[in-house]
Amino acid sequence: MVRRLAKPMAVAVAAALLVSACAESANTADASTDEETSVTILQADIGMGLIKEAGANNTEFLGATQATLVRKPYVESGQDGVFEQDPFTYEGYLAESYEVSDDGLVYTFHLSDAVSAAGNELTADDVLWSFELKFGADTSTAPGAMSPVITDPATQFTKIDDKTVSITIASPGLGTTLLSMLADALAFVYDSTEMQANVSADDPYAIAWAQENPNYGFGPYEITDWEVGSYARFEARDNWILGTPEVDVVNVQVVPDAGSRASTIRAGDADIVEGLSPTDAADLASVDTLIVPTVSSPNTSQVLSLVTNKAPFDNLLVRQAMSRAIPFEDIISNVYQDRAVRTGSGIVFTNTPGYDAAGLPEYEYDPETARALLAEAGYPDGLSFTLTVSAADAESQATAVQIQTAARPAGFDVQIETVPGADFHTGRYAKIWQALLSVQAPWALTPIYTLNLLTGVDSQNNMSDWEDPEFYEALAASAEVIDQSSAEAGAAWNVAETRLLEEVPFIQIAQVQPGIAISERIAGYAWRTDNTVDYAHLSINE
Amino acid sequence: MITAKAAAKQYRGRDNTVVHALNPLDLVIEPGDRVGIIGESGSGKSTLVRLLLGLETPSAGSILYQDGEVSQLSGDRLRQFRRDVQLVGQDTTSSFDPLRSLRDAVRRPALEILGLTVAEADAAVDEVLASLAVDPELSSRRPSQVSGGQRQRFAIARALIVSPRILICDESVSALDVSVQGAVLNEFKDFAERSGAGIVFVSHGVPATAFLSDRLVVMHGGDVVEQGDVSQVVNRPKHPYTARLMGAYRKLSADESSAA
Amino acid sequence: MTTATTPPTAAPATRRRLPGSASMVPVVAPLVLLLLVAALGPLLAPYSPIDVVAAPDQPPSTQHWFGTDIYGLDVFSRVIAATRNDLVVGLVAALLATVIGVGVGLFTGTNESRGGVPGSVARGVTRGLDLFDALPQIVVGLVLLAFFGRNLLTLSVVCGLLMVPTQARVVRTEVLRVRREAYLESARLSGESERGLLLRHMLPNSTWPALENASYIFGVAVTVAAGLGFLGVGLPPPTPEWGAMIADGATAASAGRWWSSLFPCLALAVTVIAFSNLAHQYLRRR
Amino acid sequence: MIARLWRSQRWWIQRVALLPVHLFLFAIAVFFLVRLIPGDPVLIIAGSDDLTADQYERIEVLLGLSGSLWHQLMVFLGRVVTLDLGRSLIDGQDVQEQIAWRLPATIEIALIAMVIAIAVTLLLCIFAMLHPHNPVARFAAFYARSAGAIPDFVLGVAGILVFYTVLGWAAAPTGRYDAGLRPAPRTTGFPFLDALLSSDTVLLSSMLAHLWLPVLVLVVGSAPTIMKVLQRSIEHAVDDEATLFRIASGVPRHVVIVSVLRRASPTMVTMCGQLFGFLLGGAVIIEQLFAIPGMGQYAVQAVGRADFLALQAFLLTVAACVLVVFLIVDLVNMTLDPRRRPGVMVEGNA
Repeated sequence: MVRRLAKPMAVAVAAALLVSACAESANTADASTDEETSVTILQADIGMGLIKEAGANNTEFLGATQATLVRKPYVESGQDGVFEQDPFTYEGYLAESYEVSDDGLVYTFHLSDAVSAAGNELTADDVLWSFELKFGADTSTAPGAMSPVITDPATQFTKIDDKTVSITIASPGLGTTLLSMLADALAFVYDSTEMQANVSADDPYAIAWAQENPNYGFGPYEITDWEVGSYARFEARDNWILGTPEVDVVNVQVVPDAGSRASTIRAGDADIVEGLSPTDAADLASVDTLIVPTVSSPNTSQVLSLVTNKAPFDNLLVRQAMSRAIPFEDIISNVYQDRAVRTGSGIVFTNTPGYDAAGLPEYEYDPETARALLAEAGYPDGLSFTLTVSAADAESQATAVQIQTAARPAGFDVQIETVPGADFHTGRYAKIWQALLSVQAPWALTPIYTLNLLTGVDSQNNMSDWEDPEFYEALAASAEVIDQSSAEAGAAWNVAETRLLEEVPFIQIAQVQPGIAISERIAGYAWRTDNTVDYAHLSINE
Repeated sequence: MITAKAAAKQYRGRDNTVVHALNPLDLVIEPGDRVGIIGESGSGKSTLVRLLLGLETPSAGSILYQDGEVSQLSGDRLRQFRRDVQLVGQDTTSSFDPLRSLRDAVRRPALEILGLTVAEADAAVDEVLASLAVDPELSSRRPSQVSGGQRQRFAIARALIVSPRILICDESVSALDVSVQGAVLNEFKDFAERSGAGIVFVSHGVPATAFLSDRLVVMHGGDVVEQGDVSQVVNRPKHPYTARLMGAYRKLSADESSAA
Repeated sequence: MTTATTPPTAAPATRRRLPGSASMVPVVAPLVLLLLVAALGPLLAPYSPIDVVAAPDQPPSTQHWFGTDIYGLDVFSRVIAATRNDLVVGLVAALLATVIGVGVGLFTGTNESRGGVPGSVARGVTRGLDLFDALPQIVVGLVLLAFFGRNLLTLSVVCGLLMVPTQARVVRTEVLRVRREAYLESARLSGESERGLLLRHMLPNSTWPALENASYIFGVAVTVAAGLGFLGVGLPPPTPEWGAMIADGATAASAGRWWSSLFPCLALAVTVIAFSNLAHQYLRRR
Repeated sequence: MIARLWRSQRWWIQRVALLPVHLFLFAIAVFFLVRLIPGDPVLIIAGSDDLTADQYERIEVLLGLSGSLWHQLMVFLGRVVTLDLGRSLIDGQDVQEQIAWRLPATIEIALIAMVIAIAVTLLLCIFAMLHPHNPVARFAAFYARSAGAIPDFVLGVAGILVFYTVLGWAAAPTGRYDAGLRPAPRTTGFPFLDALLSSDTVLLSSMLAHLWLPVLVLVVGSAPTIMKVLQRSIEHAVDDEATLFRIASGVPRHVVIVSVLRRASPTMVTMCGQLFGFLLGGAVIIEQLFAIPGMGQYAVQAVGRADFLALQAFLLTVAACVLVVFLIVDLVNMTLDPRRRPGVMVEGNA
């Protein structure tokens, strides 16, 4: 009996061993055997939505898989090996070239022979469909975000032929903003052939389909493997319109804890980490094997909004007093470890061509003047207000603590209130608080866009609830200037910006450097206004 | 005074089977009666005691006290019943609240049943302790701080403080040392003779029961197998089980007497 | 052999030793110290606990004994100032959880096996507590705190509520044990009313483990508060509170700047262990 | 016949049948609990872009957030009954799919940590019982009393600092295995088990390097709590007369230990249930810190984004798991000790 059993068992064991020996192992012991170059990136948990129009999305992922008609070119920065986007010029990407009509109202784009990850060649229909989708899908925010430049694609977009599209705008001053928008994530052009093949009655724009099938774009990479909220693997496409990217494989790992991310790159177990705190970034800058990029004019800024629809900040004198009660230098050194810059009180980027800062009011920490202004406003003993910050935003909390201490001698008793991220989001749009600290990072850096961003009529982003006819008039006048890089334009912006700074609806505290660290193994990091990493621009140092 | 009429008790046991703890039984106990109930563990003695005290409701038949069902008594009638019928239990370790003093336990019936004031109750406690020759100093202690024999005296004191007319002793001496057992038995006997109260003495031991009782009830497997006068049951048992039980006892006492 | 009251035992002898004056010192001294610090807090702190007094992340020095934290606040002054706040959080939470837990536990324990309305209510409550307990505390804490807002009081109340099922369960188990005890029947035979039974015997005998557990709840309240802070819904800065301080300093600690987290963590550990020792010595029945 | 079977088996049939009912009632409670979260998912979807009133309404309808609360509840319960948990409000992902791959990962870690925690605690407790005056026993007692003294994320941060940054013994806290490795083919859904089943030694060793520290942190963090309970129940068991009798009659030591453990076993089984629930919850912070994609991470994300649907699904799933574990615990205990079955009267000494 035993003998009879033994034989089949031996066979079974041998078979099992054989199977396991032959089983294909996805991972090889020695990674260098295959020639592919790979980069490991650690990201904060910023969501992994794979189509912009479904709401929360991962712009970096979309940037790697999607492409836009034009893009902002990269130039070398002051720091060795670090590039930065020139936010004020535009070069062709999916469009080989574009031209502007003499009246500055019609932009015509000549499309390239780009092929999508699904294998379809780019046509004018792709552009039209993409914008139809952006303005038609329920969850798309393009209509609000692109107003007033694009309000109705059906009338503004015209298909000239299969490879030519024109866009008509309402006023010539909007032209640079149009180009800027077309270069950003809002304006990705999708493969309409692929998407239209996957629409359904429930899903007329294939949005739900796109969430699970990311390779419907014209970008440099395709996603070959991913698990939402955890990791994604990008593989370079060899038929990308701008050539084959240098890095073959990009592995992105989501690591929610900032401290864990910093520890990992410090130990050399990652190539790039994003979303570092300023302290960690400053800390890592001293590590020899790491590059922590510093750029000339970062677009991330800390903004203190004074909500003007209720006391005490409905009083201009109180707002002015507050502008004298903020310890700008302490915040830059204590909170940002000097990884932030302050180029005056203005909000228009000072490196904008044609920019004119003449005569702009300047905010400085001056407690005596603040007290005097408060007394004049009817608060001789000072006043108390609540400053709301998001619990998810450590830098704003730290800034709030600095303000609290420094504002006390200036007559302000600041009560700090933290609310959860989601609540903060809702509350700041509802304009229910007295004052709040938030971080802003506009993608488009044109003066008209930045001046309008936090001040729009009836806009959710107008957190101060400040609507000033005089300011709007000045802003409208500046939009009428056709050449948006001329001194004429500069003078027009100056009028609007002066009015804004005199009225103090909000105070921009500092421009913050990107919180990124890169291993010296990697070259070609380029800072972008959307603060994402362009995988296609990376290369490996040998 | 207490009358059991065809009282029976069943429990639902494991796997929902029915356990007959006590089969229908008739019993009458009057003040002055001295009834011994004998049986081994599981014979239904304790169930009977709990029924007699109204701690459980019979599943069939009834237990009557002055024509009232004891488990349904309330208010003054319940107080009267508690005054008339008291228990000295078996387990002296757990029959006292570990967090309260012995005095508190003995005083409680005086307060609740007799309605005395605290001062009067304390005097009554001292009196009953003195009658049992217990050092009153001990009464301020916790139950765990005195010996088992002392604790049993406090249990007796707690029962006697209301001068019950029927005292039920449920295995009251089994857990005690032999030397202490005798003293305690004598105290029961003294009390019964002094006050003319009835005693129901429940035990698995024949000698102590025979010493204290006039009448014997022999229980086995939930049934009363035999009852009658002590001398009749001990010397002329009718039921084979009783015969076996008494045989051992008679042999023992015969040996003792011959040895003496 | 006499009927000894203490059976021979293999259990550690230390457990049975009554608290004498010598063994009291290590138990009581830390608590006295804590209470003193809580009472005298502001007098002992060299700096204002809520004002930026130096550059952030300074290591311990003669000027700043425990260093400065990520905001540039003095850690020593904050550890001192937080004592009072944390005692409030811990005590309020422990008190709330214990009071409600004892009430609920007594109710469910005594009524569960009854029929009728009280029986079914009691069984329902027990199930409900099981379900509530089935949820991860930290997530329920996240939701509740997000709703109630963040301050010392809501934090204490939320932490207390989170621990109600634990306390109720402890009490219920004890009630079920006590219900079988012979002294309850003795008390009944002594003529005590059901209410008397409940208050005089059940309550004291079934709540002592809950009281001992209260010291544990004290610790859990503060650590849950810290965990919530770590997940971003703690008290707003610069409220001096150990949990929030530990959470704020966690990132710095992982970069090697251990001091802003370590000192409040030590303070918390010492406090919890002190309370735990106290409970162990005085609240164990034996 | 059937009636008798019913009567004899009712104790567990009833218990099992009630589980879905409890879950359903729980679903209602969860619905209201989750709606306590402040924040408007519609605005979160919009990001920083402006919405028109018309668009706002459209998104609201799309998310199932329109209509009265009662209507929303009915829709939700309808979904629960048909086991359709819907799509996340914020990222549009199928919630069920997300949970299907996250839950096994969390359960796996919780189970491993539970087994180790119980084994370690048991050994320590037995050792302390046999050698009450040994320094190890004193340490164990102290350790048990320190329950709740140190937040678990502190242990995590300290662990990363010591074992990763300083000593380099652990792998980077960046997930379950090295970035760039591919997961094992899904056979069971449990990542570690799958890695074991595949012959992928690279993946397996990477997983071991990544997972031992978080598991250690969970064990160290949860052990004092169970140690407290276990010590008490072992003390009770030791003080039990039967044990004392065994000790007094000089039976071999291992017999005494077995007898003590048997007496303490119902407590231990109950404790396993509670510990499992505790670990599922404790995993929230550990997953966050070690970037392990699991249920805890999902919950934290959901709260941060006011993602009602995802959070509802999370709470329901975790509750279902824990309830099933509680059920198993009850059934095991009732099997071990039939007196615990409902409807069984316990008689002292009849």
